[in-house]
Amino acid sequence: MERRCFLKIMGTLTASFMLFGCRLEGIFKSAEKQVSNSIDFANRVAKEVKQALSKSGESSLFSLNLVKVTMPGEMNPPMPVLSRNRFGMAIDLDLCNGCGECIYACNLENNIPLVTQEESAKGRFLHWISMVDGVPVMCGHCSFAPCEKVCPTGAATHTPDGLSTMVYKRCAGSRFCGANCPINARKFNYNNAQELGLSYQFNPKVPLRTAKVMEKCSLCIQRLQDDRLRHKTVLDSEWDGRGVKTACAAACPKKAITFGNWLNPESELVKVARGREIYAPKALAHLDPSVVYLKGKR
Amino acid sequence: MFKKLFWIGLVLLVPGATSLLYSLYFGPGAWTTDGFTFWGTPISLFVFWIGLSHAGTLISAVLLCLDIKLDRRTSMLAELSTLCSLLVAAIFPLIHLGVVPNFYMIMPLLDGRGNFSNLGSPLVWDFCCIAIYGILSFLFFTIHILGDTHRHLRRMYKPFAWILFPLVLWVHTVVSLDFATTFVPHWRGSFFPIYFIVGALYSGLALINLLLTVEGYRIRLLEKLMLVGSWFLLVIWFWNFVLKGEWYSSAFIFGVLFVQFLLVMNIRESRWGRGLISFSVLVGLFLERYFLVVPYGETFVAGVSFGIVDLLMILFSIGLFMSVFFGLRYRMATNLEHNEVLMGDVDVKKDSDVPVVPIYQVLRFPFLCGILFAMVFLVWAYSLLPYETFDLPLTGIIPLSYPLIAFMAALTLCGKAILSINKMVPVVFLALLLILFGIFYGGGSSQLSNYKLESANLENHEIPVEWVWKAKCASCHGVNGGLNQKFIREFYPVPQNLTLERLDSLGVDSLINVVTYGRGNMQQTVDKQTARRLVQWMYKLAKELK
Amino acid sequence: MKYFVVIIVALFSAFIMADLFFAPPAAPLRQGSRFFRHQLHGENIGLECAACHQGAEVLDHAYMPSKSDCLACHRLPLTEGPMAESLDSAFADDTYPFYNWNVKSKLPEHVVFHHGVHAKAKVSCEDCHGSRYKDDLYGGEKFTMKFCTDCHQGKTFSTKNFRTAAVYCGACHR
Amino acid sequence: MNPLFNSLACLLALAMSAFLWRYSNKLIKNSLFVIGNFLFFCLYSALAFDLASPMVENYPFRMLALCFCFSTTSLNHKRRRYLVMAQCFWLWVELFGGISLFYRGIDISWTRIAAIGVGCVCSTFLSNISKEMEFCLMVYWIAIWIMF
Repeated sequence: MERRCFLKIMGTLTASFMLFGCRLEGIFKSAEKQVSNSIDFANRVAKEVKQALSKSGESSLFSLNLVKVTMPGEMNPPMPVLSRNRFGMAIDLDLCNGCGECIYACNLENNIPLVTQEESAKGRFLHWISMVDGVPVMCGHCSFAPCEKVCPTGAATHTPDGLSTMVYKRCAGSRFCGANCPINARKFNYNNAQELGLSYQFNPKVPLRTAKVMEKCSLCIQRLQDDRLRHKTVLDSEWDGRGVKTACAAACPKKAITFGNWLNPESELVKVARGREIYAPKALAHLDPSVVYLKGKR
Repeated sequence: MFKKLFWIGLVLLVPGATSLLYSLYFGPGAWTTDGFTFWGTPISLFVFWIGLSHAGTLISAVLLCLDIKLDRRTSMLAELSTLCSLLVAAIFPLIHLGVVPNFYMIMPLLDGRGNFSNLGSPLVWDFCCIAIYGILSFLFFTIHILGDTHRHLRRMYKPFAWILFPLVLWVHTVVSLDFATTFVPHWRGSFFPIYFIVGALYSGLALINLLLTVEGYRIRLLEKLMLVGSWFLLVIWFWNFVLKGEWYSSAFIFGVLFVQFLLVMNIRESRWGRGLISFSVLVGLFLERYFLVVPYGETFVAGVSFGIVDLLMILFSIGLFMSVFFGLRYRMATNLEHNEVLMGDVDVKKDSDVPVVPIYQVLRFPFLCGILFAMVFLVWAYSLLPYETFDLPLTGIIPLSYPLIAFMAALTLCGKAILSINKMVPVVFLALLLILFGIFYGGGSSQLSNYKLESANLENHEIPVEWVWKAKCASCHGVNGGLNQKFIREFYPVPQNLTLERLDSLGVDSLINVVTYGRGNMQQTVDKQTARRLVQWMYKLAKELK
Repeated sequence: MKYFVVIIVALFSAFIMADLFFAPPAAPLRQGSRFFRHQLHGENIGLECAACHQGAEVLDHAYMPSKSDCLACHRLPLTEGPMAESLDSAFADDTYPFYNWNVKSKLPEHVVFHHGVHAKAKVSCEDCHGSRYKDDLYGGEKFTMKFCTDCHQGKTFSTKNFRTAAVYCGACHR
Repeated sequence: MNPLFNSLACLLALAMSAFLWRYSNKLIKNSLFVIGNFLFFCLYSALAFDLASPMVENYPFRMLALCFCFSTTSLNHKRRRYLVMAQCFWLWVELFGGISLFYRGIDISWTRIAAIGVGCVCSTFLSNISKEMEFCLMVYWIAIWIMF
């Protein structure tokens, strides 16, 4: 091999070696700003929730437009795996006064990052619950979930228990699901919140999400799964999710949010919803959502 | 001329590339989106350029299929522009992704974790179709170029065109399904497949006309087709307006209105007139795509509002296309200009020395291979659906079927011939295989967590006492209460044998005390309640032992 | 042409080498276990895994023993030899940390693996971690997602008659 | 979908098909007729049906496809090729329209698609198309349109 050719090859080799070696983390790693004080951070979260509440009027592009639906029952279409559970929530609009406590509790429970000034100006909040017309709106966990149908990687799937879940590590950030959600319940985290010091892990049970993936209400899957595992190991009984409460349900000062199991007639949720008129946002009504709204007596 | 245009392209490319890098680093937040619009300029650029790329194949393959004669240099240019715009188009979906390194998860291939992408998603169809379309267009172009010197390849030109003809339409249909399958009110439309095809062909015709103007000649047929396309598109827009009440005035003015000047003789005859009209069509069609992709685009902003990143990205796409296309064209000008077969003015029937075989006879075997391949692949994919809650309806498989068939059919048709001619092709295939292999085991490892594996709490009353016994007592007393024989064989402080008599003689209360506070060589630090449960367990074990 | 092939090979090998040098280590760190030998405690004196790794068969993790857990046995002069001496002197030192293990769980944060559930389904420690009688065998190198899902789908361990288990994303990921 | 207006649409498509391809080799004139037909179909579907219904979205396109099918029977040369292509166009409109509607929760009428597909495949074997065969084909298409 002549000398020039050898040098060329060695040059290519070194260059490509360095190119591959420079992983993104290697180049762009900056010192993670760890926020030392959780109370300080909680205050910032509370401030942002207030800001989001004050902006809720202008930034919502769809109106809630509640229509009557029947009480959620078995999943439709049925799951390949049968389950005796279908978890859901009911939000009593006669009690709810739109105080926003649920948003705050949700943010702390799920370690939802803050957003930057420009983002909040654009209305890009990351809160999994948003106020639309003074009503808390979160993912409906529809049994005919349009977001899951179009997710290319399969990051968004259903559990047999009726939860629409996200595997954040599997998400490629194509934002197809977000475009296909009729009520914009899916939020895209545009920022690397950990690097910007905008996130704090209040709850060790919920991992912090990496940047640029879709996030949404998980119906506090960590609480449900922990309870399920507890039942499987130590209690040795059939699990129906009794006693579990989502963070928003636990935090609601008016007890307007009830979490429970739609398929268990004994559950608190069914008891609350029975005899009431059940509503869902019009865009979701034909998708069989698990999260519904209650209004008035029947 | 070509060199000048190439340099203009480069000048546009360089600032555009910075915006590309910027948006790669800052992610989708870099361009104009808001909390409700998740797709932006990259997707509109993608739809725009993929549309342009279809027109090239259409003009050369479809017109070939329908026995409409075009001169050879036009089809050459069309195919070259297909490849170049496909290259441009392929960049933008990657830019669009939030987590770019995860793009391999969209491929319908098993990865190292045993995961499979969701075949029911239009994005996966999209990915497959475009990948296959890219490969096949490349092969088609290769056949065209090599057909000059290799007779037997020229015979495959027309059958190959028949494979590509449905594929072109199919690919753009699948692109349209990205929109039509969603619940977004602005994208409501089961007529989108035809709408998108018409739009793509129309914009593609405009591009070809523009390129022909640059070349310095014109083809009346293509101009007429452009006029017809504008009318057809106008009716579809009208239907869209009737359905949803949406009307994009700027797109109408640039995209349709200006084209009507082709009816005026003087403008039609002038080179600048033709060029400007074709260019205005491209502008109009891009605006249409933009308003379509950003549903709230026109309601938010009167007219057009791009951020600087969006603008630079558009410039980048134009620059990349110009520099690649005219760079190649320049090289062709020096090498191929006088080649009558490739760059001839008219399509003279000189193929009489090529034996005429009925097309279906040539295509029969490749298509059978293709169908077999598609069936095997789809059954494999179906059997791999890893997770119980995935559901794959028939509709999720159909859009993938034809591209797979076409892929295999084209490979069987001309794979062997091309492999034997050019030694470079096997190397390229090897590289592709290596890349696929890398993807197969790709993904890297997830970051380790920082779980603290300290302070197990076994004193929870919910934990069955059996496990507390195993953890705290079984080392010496044995899992079944009958002493750990290995332990006492080795070491001298033999623990007490917990027979029923001994337990009875001690009594429950004193046993609980011993367990709680320890005695002699035994040290225990469980709480009273757990101790009580442990003693009960001891009794149970002792009874069982007896 | 030749040049082209060499470039391909060079790129490929560069990729592999880069991965070798720059990728995070696959195995968890095992530090601070200078005194400890699994073989002595397992094979020789027949201790259950759960005796030290408390909760391995009932809690979510197999926890590491604390100083007091070790001292429960090692208060007594069980054996003699240089290792036992250094152990005794270490434990006698009051500054010796209560937990002297620097073990990072191989489990990523977004994965839930509950040891207790698996023990309940009669999966023994050895099935995944290898024999406890071998020294310092952790088995973690083979813990990939495929390892988990294969068993959950009943593709591996066919002789052991494990029940097939949940294979939906939400069961293990959050 | 009102069955009466649906049948009427079929008749209209049949009637309008008579205007197509009457000028051989006149691209602009032929296309003007196609586009005029299409515009007419759009107006008809807008007036006859409820525009909020998702089934109406590609109705004029389906009418156009049917119209193409009818028109191919009166062609002079390469009739089989254009017959198959017109039916493919119809299949295309139905299939992909159906898929996009399926994702929005509306079932696909598989029987209609299968029937068109069968027609498409079978007509590739027609080497010369007699008057009777033309009539049979038309009846077949009308049956697909009205019944499935």
